Amino acid sequence: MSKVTTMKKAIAQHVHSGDFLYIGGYICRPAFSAIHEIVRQGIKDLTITRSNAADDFDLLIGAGCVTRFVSTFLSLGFYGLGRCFRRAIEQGIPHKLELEEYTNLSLPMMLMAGAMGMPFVPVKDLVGSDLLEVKSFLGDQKYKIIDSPFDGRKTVLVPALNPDVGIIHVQQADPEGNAQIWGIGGDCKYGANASKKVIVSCERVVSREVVGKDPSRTIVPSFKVVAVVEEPFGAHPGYVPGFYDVDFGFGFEYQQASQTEEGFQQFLKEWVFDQKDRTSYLQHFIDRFGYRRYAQLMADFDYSYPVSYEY
Amino acid sequence: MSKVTTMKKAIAQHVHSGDFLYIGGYICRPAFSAIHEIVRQGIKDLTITRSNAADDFDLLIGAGCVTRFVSTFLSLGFYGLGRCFRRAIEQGIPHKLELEEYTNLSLPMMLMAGAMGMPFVPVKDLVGSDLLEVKSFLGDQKYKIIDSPFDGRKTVLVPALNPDVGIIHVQQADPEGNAQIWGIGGDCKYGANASKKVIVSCERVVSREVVGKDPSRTIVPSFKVVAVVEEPFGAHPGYVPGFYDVDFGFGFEYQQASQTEEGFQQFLKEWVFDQKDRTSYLQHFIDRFGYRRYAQLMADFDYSYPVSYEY
Amino acid sequence: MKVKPRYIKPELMACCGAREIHDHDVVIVGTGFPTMAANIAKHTHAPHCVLMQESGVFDARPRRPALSISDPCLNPGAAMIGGLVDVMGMFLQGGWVDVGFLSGSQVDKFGNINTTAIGDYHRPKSRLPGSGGANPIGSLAKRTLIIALHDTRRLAEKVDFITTPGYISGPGCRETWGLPPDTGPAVIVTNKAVLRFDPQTKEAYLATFHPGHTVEEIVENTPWKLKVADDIHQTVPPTDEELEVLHQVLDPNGLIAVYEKRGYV
Amino acid sequence: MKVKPRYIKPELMACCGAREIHDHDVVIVGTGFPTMAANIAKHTHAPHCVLMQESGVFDARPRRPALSISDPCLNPGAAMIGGLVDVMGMFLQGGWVDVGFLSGSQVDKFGNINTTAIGDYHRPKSRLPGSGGANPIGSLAKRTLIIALHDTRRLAEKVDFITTPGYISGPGCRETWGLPPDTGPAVIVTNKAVLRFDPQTKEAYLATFHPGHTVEEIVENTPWKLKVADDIHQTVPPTDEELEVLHQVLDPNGLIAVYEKRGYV
Repeated sequence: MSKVTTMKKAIAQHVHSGDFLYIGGYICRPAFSAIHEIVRQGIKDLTITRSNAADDFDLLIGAGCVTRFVSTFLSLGFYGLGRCFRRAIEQGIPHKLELEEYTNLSLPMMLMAGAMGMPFVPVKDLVGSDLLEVKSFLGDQKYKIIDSPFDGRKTVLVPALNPDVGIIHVQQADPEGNAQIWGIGGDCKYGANASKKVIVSCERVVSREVVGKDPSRTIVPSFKVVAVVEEPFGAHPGYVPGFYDVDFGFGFEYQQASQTEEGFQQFLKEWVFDQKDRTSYLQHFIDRFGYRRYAQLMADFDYSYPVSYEY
Repeated sequence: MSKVTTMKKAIAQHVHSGDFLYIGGYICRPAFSAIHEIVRQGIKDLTITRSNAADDFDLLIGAGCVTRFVSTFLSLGFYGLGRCFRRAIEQGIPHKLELEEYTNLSLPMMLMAGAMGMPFVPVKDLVGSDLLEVKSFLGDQKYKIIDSPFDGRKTVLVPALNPDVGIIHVQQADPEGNAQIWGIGGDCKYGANASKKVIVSCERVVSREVVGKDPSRTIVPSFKVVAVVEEPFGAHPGYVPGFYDVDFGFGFEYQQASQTEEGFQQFLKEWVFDQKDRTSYLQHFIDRFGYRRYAQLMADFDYSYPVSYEY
Repeated sequence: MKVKPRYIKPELMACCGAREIHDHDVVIVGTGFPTMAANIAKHTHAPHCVLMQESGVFDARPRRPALSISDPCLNPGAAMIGGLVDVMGMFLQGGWVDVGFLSGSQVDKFGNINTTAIGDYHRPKSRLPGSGGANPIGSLAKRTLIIALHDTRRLAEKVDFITTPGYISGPGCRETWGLPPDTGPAVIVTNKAVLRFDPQTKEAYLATFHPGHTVEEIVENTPWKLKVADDIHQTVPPTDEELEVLHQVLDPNGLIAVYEKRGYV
Repeated sequence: MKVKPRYIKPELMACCGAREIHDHDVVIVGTGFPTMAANIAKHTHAPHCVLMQESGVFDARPRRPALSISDPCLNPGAAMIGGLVDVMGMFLQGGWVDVGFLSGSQVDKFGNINTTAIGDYHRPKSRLPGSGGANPIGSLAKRTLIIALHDTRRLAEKVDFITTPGYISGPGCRETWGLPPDTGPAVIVTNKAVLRFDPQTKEAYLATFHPGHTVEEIVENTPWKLKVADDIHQTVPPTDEELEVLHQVLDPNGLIAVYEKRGYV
């Protein structure tokens, strides 16, 4: 049963204001085209999560879609601090943003716990830091400290997370949603599997037979997936291993634009609201910067060695 | 720094009587040649663990190497119950075997917890069964039941396991020990990573460059590995995806032989003690059954599609 | 001259299992019967059901019948292969599995299953393999389908050892222990009958008797006072469609007959 | 005519970092300095040290300098690629990481690091990125190497917010909180000096001053009463071997100079 659809339909049908979303990718495979569509559809009051966030989450926050963020980190990396993120927290622009802050150990573990049906998970970090002192919308449920019933040692437990929707961008998926990746994974496998339903955005839709040639690459099984969207260059300006490189130039454009609220709004108009979908976004990219720059992003190719699963 | 050595040296140097061993593989990639070497070296008083055990663990138990077994299951599958296992428990032959019994959910989670430095892990199974009623060498440390500090619900916690040595058989590894698999994983990734040191047995040693062509297949990093042994057909009579099929005929031989203590001892003599290493074992196999049968075990080959990690 | 029967008992039992599977169900299977049952369902009324094996395999495409949950034939062509933690943790404990198949050396009236030891645990008359995946499947799958031989030794008032909890000692027990809501045994398919569980008492009762068997015979061969459904009737024999799938697609060589040798007659 | 200096300050600092790495160390790095430092070590006295990035990469073979921990160049040729749970969970929390590099907008005398907010947390003067991997690295790596700018704004008596614990509020604190034994900050490498931690008081003291700086200047630019080592001496300048590796192998285009613009002079 094919679940292939457009991003517009996938978001309209499965993402609602007030939802709790996991959105995968950090520089590697960010689900940018899904994020643009969420902004375009004016979805509001979202709670979002991922370990390590960058320009994609900064944009979603600046666009006013987010009220709560289960976070560890947000920056534009090489280009410094996330400006929309700062404006939201420092000045409440476009509105207040509530943060529940964890770390790149504890948050991935919470997603893993969510994926595995564990109610909570013990972690060894957080202690002795002020991250234990600040609690936001999770309140007393942010963490618990117990004396381990095994050895009496003080142990921090953090709760499992189960987002309403997980959105990931992957290299390839079959029409039913079996999704495959290779290269840097971040917390994408557990974030998606912790979610009650998954939207898979991919560089290419492949046949079930292609998936079956290398089933160890699959990170999400079809039965969790509600929509499959073929969205080439869907992670731009992030990258996808084997497909295209990071677009540092575009990252700089974003950083410059987002320095001011006006600049950010102009960026949103140009790259999100004035584009009806990913195709027109790419058309506009080529119109604006030239095909040469687009082509230069294309990845080189180097073969991995084939293996066999036969007996 | 190459860690390539012989199985004889790897076992002599890193496995000692009284150790707690994780040994990977269940029909798929059992570390049979390592097990034969452990028996040959007369190592005793081992505690062993793995979820799902078969003829390999039955043989190790029958040979008198094992006093404790953190277990979920042991059977010869298609060929019925494990006879050495039964004799040990029912009659104390060759000696008493202590079992600490879990399940194929809780034990893999305990190994995962061990691998991830978690002191314990909550599981949703075990409750309501007599598996909670019987405790053996772990005593009160077998599990704990707490009221979840998050929602007050009764929650079972099982302890992390950290074996002294993990022994796995994989498709390929580089000389420093970066170990790669594809196909059915069992609890091999977590079992190995939970262990304080890892012995990697493999079908082929490949260059570091080959590993780097597809780094997502690696399950154990070099710094955990103390020895790499190239041991083709090392999982026989189990199978290795892409290399060779299960040897059902040999499985039947084992089942028939192990019906009686005498038969089992004769089997040990023929296939373990009279063979000095895996090469002589295979030589004997061919002498005994003919090259044709050996060749028939060889796997077919079907290409996976190459992917690229380039940018 | 012997006339080849239209179907054999293991085929009927597989069909009984198949009929318990709904379209879109996520099913965890072992080998043999369960796989056959799930595949009959997939080829008839439940084309969108999907299968997994606890060893780490989802949606395998075996070209020969798998003889274990780690059989080589489960690798090529599967949709996803990971490990035990993926299937037992991420899928089963994660709450995604609708149907699990189990069998046991002893099954009692509350659907508790023993695969650990016959007799006293510490001095067993016969030591069995242990839980493996059975305990978590019986604990966490929404519906557990149990396959058993129907005699007073295999069925029991109370199993010697609860490896896998059914309804434990009756109504409310699963809830008290904190097992997930709306889980538990749905049916015991035996070689003589289909037993279901009374929603009030959680005790297995006789729902249908297989062709060739009688209510009296079944009651006699059941070691607890077996209640009989008000609408007791004969098990519907394999339909033409089910048999066609069995004989032409799934098992053209009739390998399922091996179960006859194990007593499923 | 300007004479090209033998080395620039960021290069000296990278060498200071490199010298803290022992052979066979397992090192978790971010970008820039730490990677450079670890690679200098690998090419000189610690050929068997291995590097990982928290995003899921072990032993990458980048052909260009990585600009983030998820940089595309970290993929091709790495020895192992998984996700955050593999590196932060299985390797770091598992207890396998010897050395972690951290930097911060504020670092205090006990080696606590602030990357969360300047000013009041709830009404920050400046909101920073947050912990990311810093807190677990500082909590769990055996030795944390801290890189900081040396002035009275970046160094502090007490950070505004402890994102990453150093010795918290002094001796015994890490133990009280249950952090693993034998972990904690080993050194603060600044653009003026190398500070180490007193084993008794857990307070950072001046161990060596970089060429061109004086003890007085350094004490003046440190916001706590900086103790000075009995054997205080000048930081050993980059050796010929270190410079050769830096200039010919690791950074032929001198990209490390970017740190000069960030104040590392």
